[in-house]
Amino acid sequence: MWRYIVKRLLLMIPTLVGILAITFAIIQFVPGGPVEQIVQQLTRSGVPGETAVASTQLIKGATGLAPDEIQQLKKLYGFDKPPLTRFGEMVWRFARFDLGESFFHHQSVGQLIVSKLPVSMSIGLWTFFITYLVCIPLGIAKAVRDGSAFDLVSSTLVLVGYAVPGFVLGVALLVLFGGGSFFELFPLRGLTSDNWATLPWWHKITDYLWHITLPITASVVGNLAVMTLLTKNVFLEEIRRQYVYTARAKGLAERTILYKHVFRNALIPLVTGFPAAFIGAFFTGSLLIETLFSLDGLGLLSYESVIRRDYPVVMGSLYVFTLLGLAAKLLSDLSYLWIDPRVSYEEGGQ
Amino acid sequence: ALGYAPKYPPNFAHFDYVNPEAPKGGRLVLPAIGSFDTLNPFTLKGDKESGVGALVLETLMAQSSDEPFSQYGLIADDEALAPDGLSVTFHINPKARFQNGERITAADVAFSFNTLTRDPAASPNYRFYWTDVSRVVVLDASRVRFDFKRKNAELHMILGQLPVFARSWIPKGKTLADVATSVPVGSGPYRLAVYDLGKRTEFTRDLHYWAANLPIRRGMYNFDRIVFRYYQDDTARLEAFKAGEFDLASENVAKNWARSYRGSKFDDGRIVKKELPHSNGAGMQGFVFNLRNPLFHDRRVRQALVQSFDFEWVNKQLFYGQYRRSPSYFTNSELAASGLPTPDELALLEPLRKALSQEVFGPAVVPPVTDLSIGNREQLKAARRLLFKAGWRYEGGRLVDQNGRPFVFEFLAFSRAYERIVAKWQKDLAKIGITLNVRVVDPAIFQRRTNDFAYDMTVVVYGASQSPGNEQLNFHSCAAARTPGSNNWAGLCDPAVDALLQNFVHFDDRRQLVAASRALDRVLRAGYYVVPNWYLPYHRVAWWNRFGQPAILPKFYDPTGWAIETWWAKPAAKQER
Amino acid sequence: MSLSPGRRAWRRFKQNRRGYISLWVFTVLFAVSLFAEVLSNDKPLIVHYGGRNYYPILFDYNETVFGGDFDTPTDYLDPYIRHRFVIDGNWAVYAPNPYSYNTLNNFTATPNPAAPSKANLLGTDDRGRDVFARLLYGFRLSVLFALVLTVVGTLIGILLGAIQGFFGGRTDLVLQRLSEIWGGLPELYLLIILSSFFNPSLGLLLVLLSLFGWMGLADYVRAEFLKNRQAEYALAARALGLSNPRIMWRHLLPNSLTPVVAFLPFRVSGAILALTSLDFLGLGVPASTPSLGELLSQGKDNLDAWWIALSTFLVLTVTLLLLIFIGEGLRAALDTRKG
Amino acid sequence: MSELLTVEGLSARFGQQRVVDAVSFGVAAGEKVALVGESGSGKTVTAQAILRLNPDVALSGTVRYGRDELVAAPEKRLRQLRGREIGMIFQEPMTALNPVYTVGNQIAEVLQLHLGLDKAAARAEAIRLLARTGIAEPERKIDAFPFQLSGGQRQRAMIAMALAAHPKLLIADEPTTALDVTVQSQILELLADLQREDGMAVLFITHDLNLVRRFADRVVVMQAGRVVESGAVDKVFGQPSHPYTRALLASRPVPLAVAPMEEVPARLAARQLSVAFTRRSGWFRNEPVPIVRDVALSLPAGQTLGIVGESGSGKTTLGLALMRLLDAGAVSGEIVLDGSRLDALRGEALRRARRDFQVVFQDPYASLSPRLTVGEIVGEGLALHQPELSPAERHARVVAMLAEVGLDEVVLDRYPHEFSGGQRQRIAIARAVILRPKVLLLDEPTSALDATLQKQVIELLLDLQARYGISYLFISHDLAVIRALAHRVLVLKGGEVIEHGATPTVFASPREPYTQALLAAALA
Ligand SMILES: Nc1ncnc2c1ncn2[C@@H]1O[C@H](COP(=O)(O)OP(=O)(O)OP(=O)(O)O)[C@@H](O)[C@H]1O
Ligand SMILES: Nc1ncnc2c1ncn2[C@@H]1O[C@H](COP(=O)(O)OP(=O)(O)OP(=O)(O)O)[C@@H](O)[C@H]1O
Ligand SMILES: [Mg+2]
Ligand SMILES: [Mg+2]
Repeated sequence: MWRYIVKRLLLMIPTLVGILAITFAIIQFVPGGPVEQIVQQLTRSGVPGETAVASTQLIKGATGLAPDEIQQLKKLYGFDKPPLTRFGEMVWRFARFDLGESFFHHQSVGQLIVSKLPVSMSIGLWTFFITYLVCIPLGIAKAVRDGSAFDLVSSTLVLVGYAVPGFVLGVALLVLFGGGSFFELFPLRGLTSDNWATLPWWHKITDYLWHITLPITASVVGNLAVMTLLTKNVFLEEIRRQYVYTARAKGLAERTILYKHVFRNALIPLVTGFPAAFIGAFFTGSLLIETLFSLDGLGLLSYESVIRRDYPVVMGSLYVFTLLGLAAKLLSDLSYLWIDPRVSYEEGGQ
Repeated sequence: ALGYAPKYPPNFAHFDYVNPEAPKGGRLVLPAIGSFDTLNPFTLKGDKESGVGALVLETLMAQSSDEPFSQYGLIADDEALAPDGLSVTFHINPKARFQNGERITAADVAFSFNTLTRDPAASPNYRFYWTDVSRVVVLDASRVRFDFKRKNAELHMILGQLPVFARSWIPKGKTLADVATSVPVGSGPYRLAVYDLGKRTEFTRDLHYWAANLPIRRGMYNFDRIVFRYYQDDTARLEAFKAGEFDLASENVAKNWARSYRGSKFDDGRIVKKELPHSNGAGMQGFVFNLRNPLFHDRRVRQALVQSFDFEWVNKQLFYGQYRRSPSYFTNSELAASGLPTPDELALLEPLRKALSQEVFGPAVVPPVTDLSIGNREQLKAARRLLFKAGWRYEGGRLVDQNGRPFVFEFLAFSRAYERIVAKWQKDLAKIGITLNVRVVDPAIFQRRTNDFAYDMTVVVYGASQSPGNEQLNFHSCAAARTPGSNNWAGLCDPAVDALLQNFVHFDDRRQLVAASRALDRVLRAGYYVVPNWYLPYHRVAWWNRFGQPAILPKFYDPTGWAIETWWAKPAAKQER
Repeated sequence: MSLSPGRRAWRRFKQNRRGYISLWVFTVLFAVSLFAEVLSNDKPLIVHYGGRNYYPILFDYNETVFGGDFDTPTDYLDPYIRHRFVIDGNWAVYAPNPYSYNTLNNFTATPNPAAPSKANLLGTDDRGRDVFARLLYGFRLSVLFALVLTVVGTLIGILLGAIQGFFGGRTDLVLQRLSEIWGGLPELYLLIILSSFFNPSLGLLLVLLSLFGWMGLADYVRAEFLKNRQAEYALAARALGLSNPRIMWRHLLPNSLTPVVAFLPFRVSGAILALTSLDFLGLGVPASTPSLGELLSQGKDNLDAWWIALSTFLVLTVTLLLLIFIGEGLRAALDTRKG
Repeated sequence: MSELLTVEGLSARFGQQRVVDAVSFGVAAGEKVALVGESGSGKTVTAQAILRLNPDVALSGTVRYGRDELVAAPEKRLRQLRGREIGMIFQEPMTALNPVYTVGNQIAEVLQLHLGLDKAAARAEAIRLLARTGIAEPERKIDAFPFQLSGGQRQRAMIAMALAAHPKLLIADEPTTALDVTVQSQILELLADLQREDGMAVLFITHDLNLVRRFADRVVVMQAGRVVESGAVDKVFGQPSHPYTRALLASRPVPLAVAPMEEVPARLAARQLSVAFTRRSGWFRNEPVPIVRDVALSLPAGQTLGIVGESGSGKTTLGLALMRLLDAGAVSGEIVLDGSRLDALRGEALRRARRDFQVVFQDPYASLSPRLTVGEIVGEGLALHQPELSPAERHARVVAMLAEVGLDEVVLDRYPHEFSGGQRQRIAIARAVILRPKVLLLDEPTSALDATLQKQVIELLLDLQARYGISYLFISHDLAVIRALAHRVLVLKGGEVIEHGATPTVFASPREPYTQALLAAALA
């Protein structure tokens, strides 16, 4: 067991280096590097919106940047060094958990990620927990009542939730409850009110909950269907096994049978989705929600860093999240062993 | 002023477009887009805060909003351009104080200038902006001189825009990067009171503001508090506006203006929805032909394509009729040519008559107009005639050249919005046998391809200020056409144009400048280098009806700035929510 | 009583009424969409002009054929042309919905997007194309695309997951690491790079999405195989001397399909949505391609034009519901322990 | 005696198929009633119907327990009765135990639920119960997962579970099939004790008529879903009135003459064969647990080697090791098949060689793929090893094989869960035998079969041996069967061979005390 863990931990190193190397190599070929992005940002000319915004200022910067300025920018961003050197330096820094400096932000990548964590944790963790807390009981109830009206109605509901695109739902919630057009029930932006710092602690909590209600609703609703139906199917598969009869013959309540005996047998497929769901909840899942509710989180950060070619942030967050992802995967693999004693990772099949 | 007499006499009382009696007090909440991670507006890195630059910092000179380019004393109460035009000396107002109570000295000015142009963390824009300044010399405590590398008609004015901050802001040995999240020590009317990185900033009026009684400040900056709230998403921003989270919204999408600014709050007057006219120069937005592609070498071909674009349909069907066609490279200003050339213009054009097409000397070229009730069949026929003249013909339902190659070109766009705008044109072009493909790319690729001029056609803006200058060379000169990354998107290289561009390098007064601009305008328009787009002669603005506005609108302004500077809170109106 | 396993599975499927009806409805809808060209087209089915019959739906005719000005294919909705079809004993039979997926309705009275009207039953999109036509064609294209993508992704996922789970040990370790590396690739950058070389197209998207689409599923299949390979029936199969592929295929796979079947409908609908997901980078398919995804993103950009988002959403939801119910039927069909 | 349980006109249907038809019988308090009948006659379905365990079955009729009517009783009431009032022992202990919980956990659960014991007390009680069922080292086995136990051990865990709450009525479905005689009598004694102590009544299902005779007060005979005869054991067995009962009684396995031993070359031989499982003890250590030690054996062509030994002595493990079905890491020693080393074979070569040695697993249910039909299961090996057969020929062979084990052609397209325990066992036998291997490992192949079928199967095996010279490794605790079939026997105890010799010799003069005890108990 211990050997397996050690092996897996050691294998993380080549995996990480592999991912970083390939990404790094790919980045070299991506058109429009950070320098071009910066230049575009600086000159910001020639690119209209729907119509040219009439200017009140002298158009002076609109003359482009001189080549030597661009050289200087390149140097500033370290692009004067050969790629291999840059890669080596990066890996060495990463090995010491130094994630480097952002091209576009004033913070180090580490700080940047940490500063976005509260938002991402708020949305991600809540979504994650609520999803599982709703899906599993619901899926079980559906499996037990397979084919009933309850099954049909709940399927339809979660599926409609799934089919409503996140942004539509988010916007609908915003328009309905944000106070602009209909009901003024929930705030439109941020995690906390402006005066949060001055509130007593219980108000802090309610204020926080009040703020996250809409974003979390928007992100949970679409997440329910997949998990619910997976749970249902897995339970349907298990629910007719002999050991269920045994448990029933013991006089156990149906609940105990489902949540103790069947649950553990059904757990493996449910746990398999954990790492992805967990990382996804932080990393990618919430871009739309974040922008919509003006929450400044990791989803937005990573998206923007990709678009703006903020490579240190791209690589740094890739590193952190890959590491977390690998760890989560290892944990889920280990949890298989705990869930089902028959599972082993030994060589099989000869 | 640049080449003309300033509108306001030396001892004027206040600008015309303010209410000198405006009551002080109240609060103005404004939206900002995105987020910010720095309070320092000067650095290269970081998302900038919206208020510090305008509210906390002040420049050497202040600009009026109803003249093309006039500056009045602010931190500097006097400015003297050397007779040889190779240096300018500013005299610092002895009353000028930083918000920390210290006097503003010449050394602060020099320090500000040097920091902005030398600090590696500063945005290179500043270096570029004042690239013709060779050095700054502190003459004494209240006088500072800037030496120029070469004569430059506007440089002294541009120096007037130098923001001044205290030396104490940046401790010795530190750079701008080290003070990214500390507010510059400026001399402006507001202090930053509270900030929440990325979400909100709140400014309070400085009761000891040194310039409060200067004429250029009278009746201005009336709010006690100004708050910026940051929104990442436009829909959310609009809803927040309607919910009353902030006070003023200005809209730049026609469809939203027509469809989203509606509801009971608008009907009962709680929110005012207004279209405010302005005189800001709109320049020329257009679909530019890349002349580097031989397909577009023939002027008749370009003209045919201009002919075939049905602006009226686009405006009506997609923009709710809100826009107006841009006829000129200096749209919405006196710099735009119209009708027959004036003697001043002729004086500049006449020497080049041989090199110019006859059209230049006729009435200024205007884009065609379609009658919406019958469609643009006639325009298309006209376009076809031009194409025939240029040697194109039909074969198998397509337009082909002498060698039988079909007429195909690609429109490079950076957003889906243009795909939509071009769709109708695409269809019309198909009618005359031309294939137009639209390619939408990622902004970074767009930037890369525009830098390399790797497109057949794309959409660009030839920006225009009230006082055109060097940028015109970057737009239209042969040199720029050869420089990757320049703004000569069309790849225009015409000796006659180059000759006309010289008029922007040296000019003595505004009249010359106006004539030069109009002459250039005529030549460019007759060359059909762009398919002209449209512009908006007014601001689309809505605000909560609890503010007072001066009776007179400025001429050149943006709504937010106008509100900050000149509005006041109606005392009776409820402010807090 | 004695029915072959296939027949019994089919019977179990049929017993699941919901799934069975859904399959029918879905088949009918899809079949109808296959005839989209006849139902919704800007080209008339038949034109009688100058005493002769023309079949624009099959052949291109230049406008000059019908007395127009241009030597290019006719725009049959142009009032100028339409007028020529009603005079002098000429006539034309248009499709029931006279728009194709890319037809700009030049002549709507209101600005685009225009609300549902007699002319455009479900309104127009933001550039004046008929929403109904786009839905019809979009449904067809999206469903086809999604089915192909799902099949490819599912097959790869099952294969790789099965191999990892079944062989375990080193195979598992190595393949797992490789797929982690693969999954770590910056998909977005790859797309950006590719799109700077190629014009985005359905094929390109299909390839790219299949390359990455299998990963989640593989983990599930792997987990199931890890669990099931220890079952005694697997041992019994080995005792028979069956080869590994055969044990995997016949004995383990049927018992490891639960997650696969659970995800199947979501994969299909996910693939439909994937068509849009890259739009914001300009990497999605060109807007001229009719896809439900494109409509959806239009709906997002034009929220007040509710008819776009709503009708697309309805089509998507119904499609999804049908797929899910078919999926449930499939599950029941695979569940040998029932019925 | 008042009736504790009364079953009246109970019928059960699976879909259209009626498998139990108007069955009536009763069990009085403290009474021991045996339910006998041929394999597939509906005994298990009847037993499960009493507690309404299987939701797929449609029931009609009445089942009265005390004052309750169970067929229509609400779930809630049933739950109170299940486990507490009525205990149930399932026929197939492997599949009936929850694979992911330790047996201790599963036993303790009953104690906590019905007797309200706390965790520690429940555990202590569980250990005591396991010990009473005769499991050695109960403190250790209590933390074992079902797959880590031998067949007999699982069955006893199951029994402990059923008895945990001291039910008033115990329904025992073939409770001793996997147990050797010594343990069997221990269990019977346990039941008798409980009966005395708590007045527990027992309804037990068995095909072992000896057991019925020794243990039961009354007997109910079922055939094809109907009760054909019932009454006091002496009466029914003394003067069976129904022809089926008579047939049943008549078919006691008679010792078959075993051909005298000749010296034939060994077909399968093993030397120094040892098996050690690694047990996960915590996260950090892997503890090897030796199960089989230094076994040497040889099996001549055309002969049968009987392997006997108490439950948990390593018989199954030894058999699987010989068949190369354990992880190579766990096994050491030499195995030789027809002169070539079997233990050295790998991969494809091993796979091809498998045609020659086949297995019938101890737990047939678990060894049948749940999603394959019987036809596919039985035909699969043929398709693989005799690809030259046409589908029609193969089909014919499968049908013939099934007929030989007493199954009708109609079962071809049914799935394993649709059979009774005995039917599944026969399917497993058919799957192995159809290949005509050289060596066949039979792990308790007749434990779930009634006497008639047992005889039929044994005759089939002998016939095949005579015709094709198949060698059998025959694991059984039924010494009568061993004596009928095996040329030589090998006695295992604690993983070691303690006696090995020709059957008559060993049976006539057992050397080791253990063997003596075993024989004494079995052939009493
Ligand atoms: N789930 C099921 N679906 C259909 N038929 C079934 C099912 N379970 C059992 N049967 C059939 O019901 C009949 C009775 O089965 P049951 O298990 O009661 O037999 P049994 O008397 O216990 O036999 P054995 O002694 O072999 O265990 C058998 O013929 C079997 O094939
Ligand atoms: N996977 C395993 N891990 C650990 N111990 C095991 C495992 N399998 C079996 N054992 C132990 O090995 C011993 C021998 O088991 P085996 O199944 O060979 O017994 P058996 O002789 O066949 O008994 P029975 O007659 O009850 O079937 C038992 O004590 C059992 O607990
Ligand atoms: Mg049975
Ligand atoms: Mg055994």
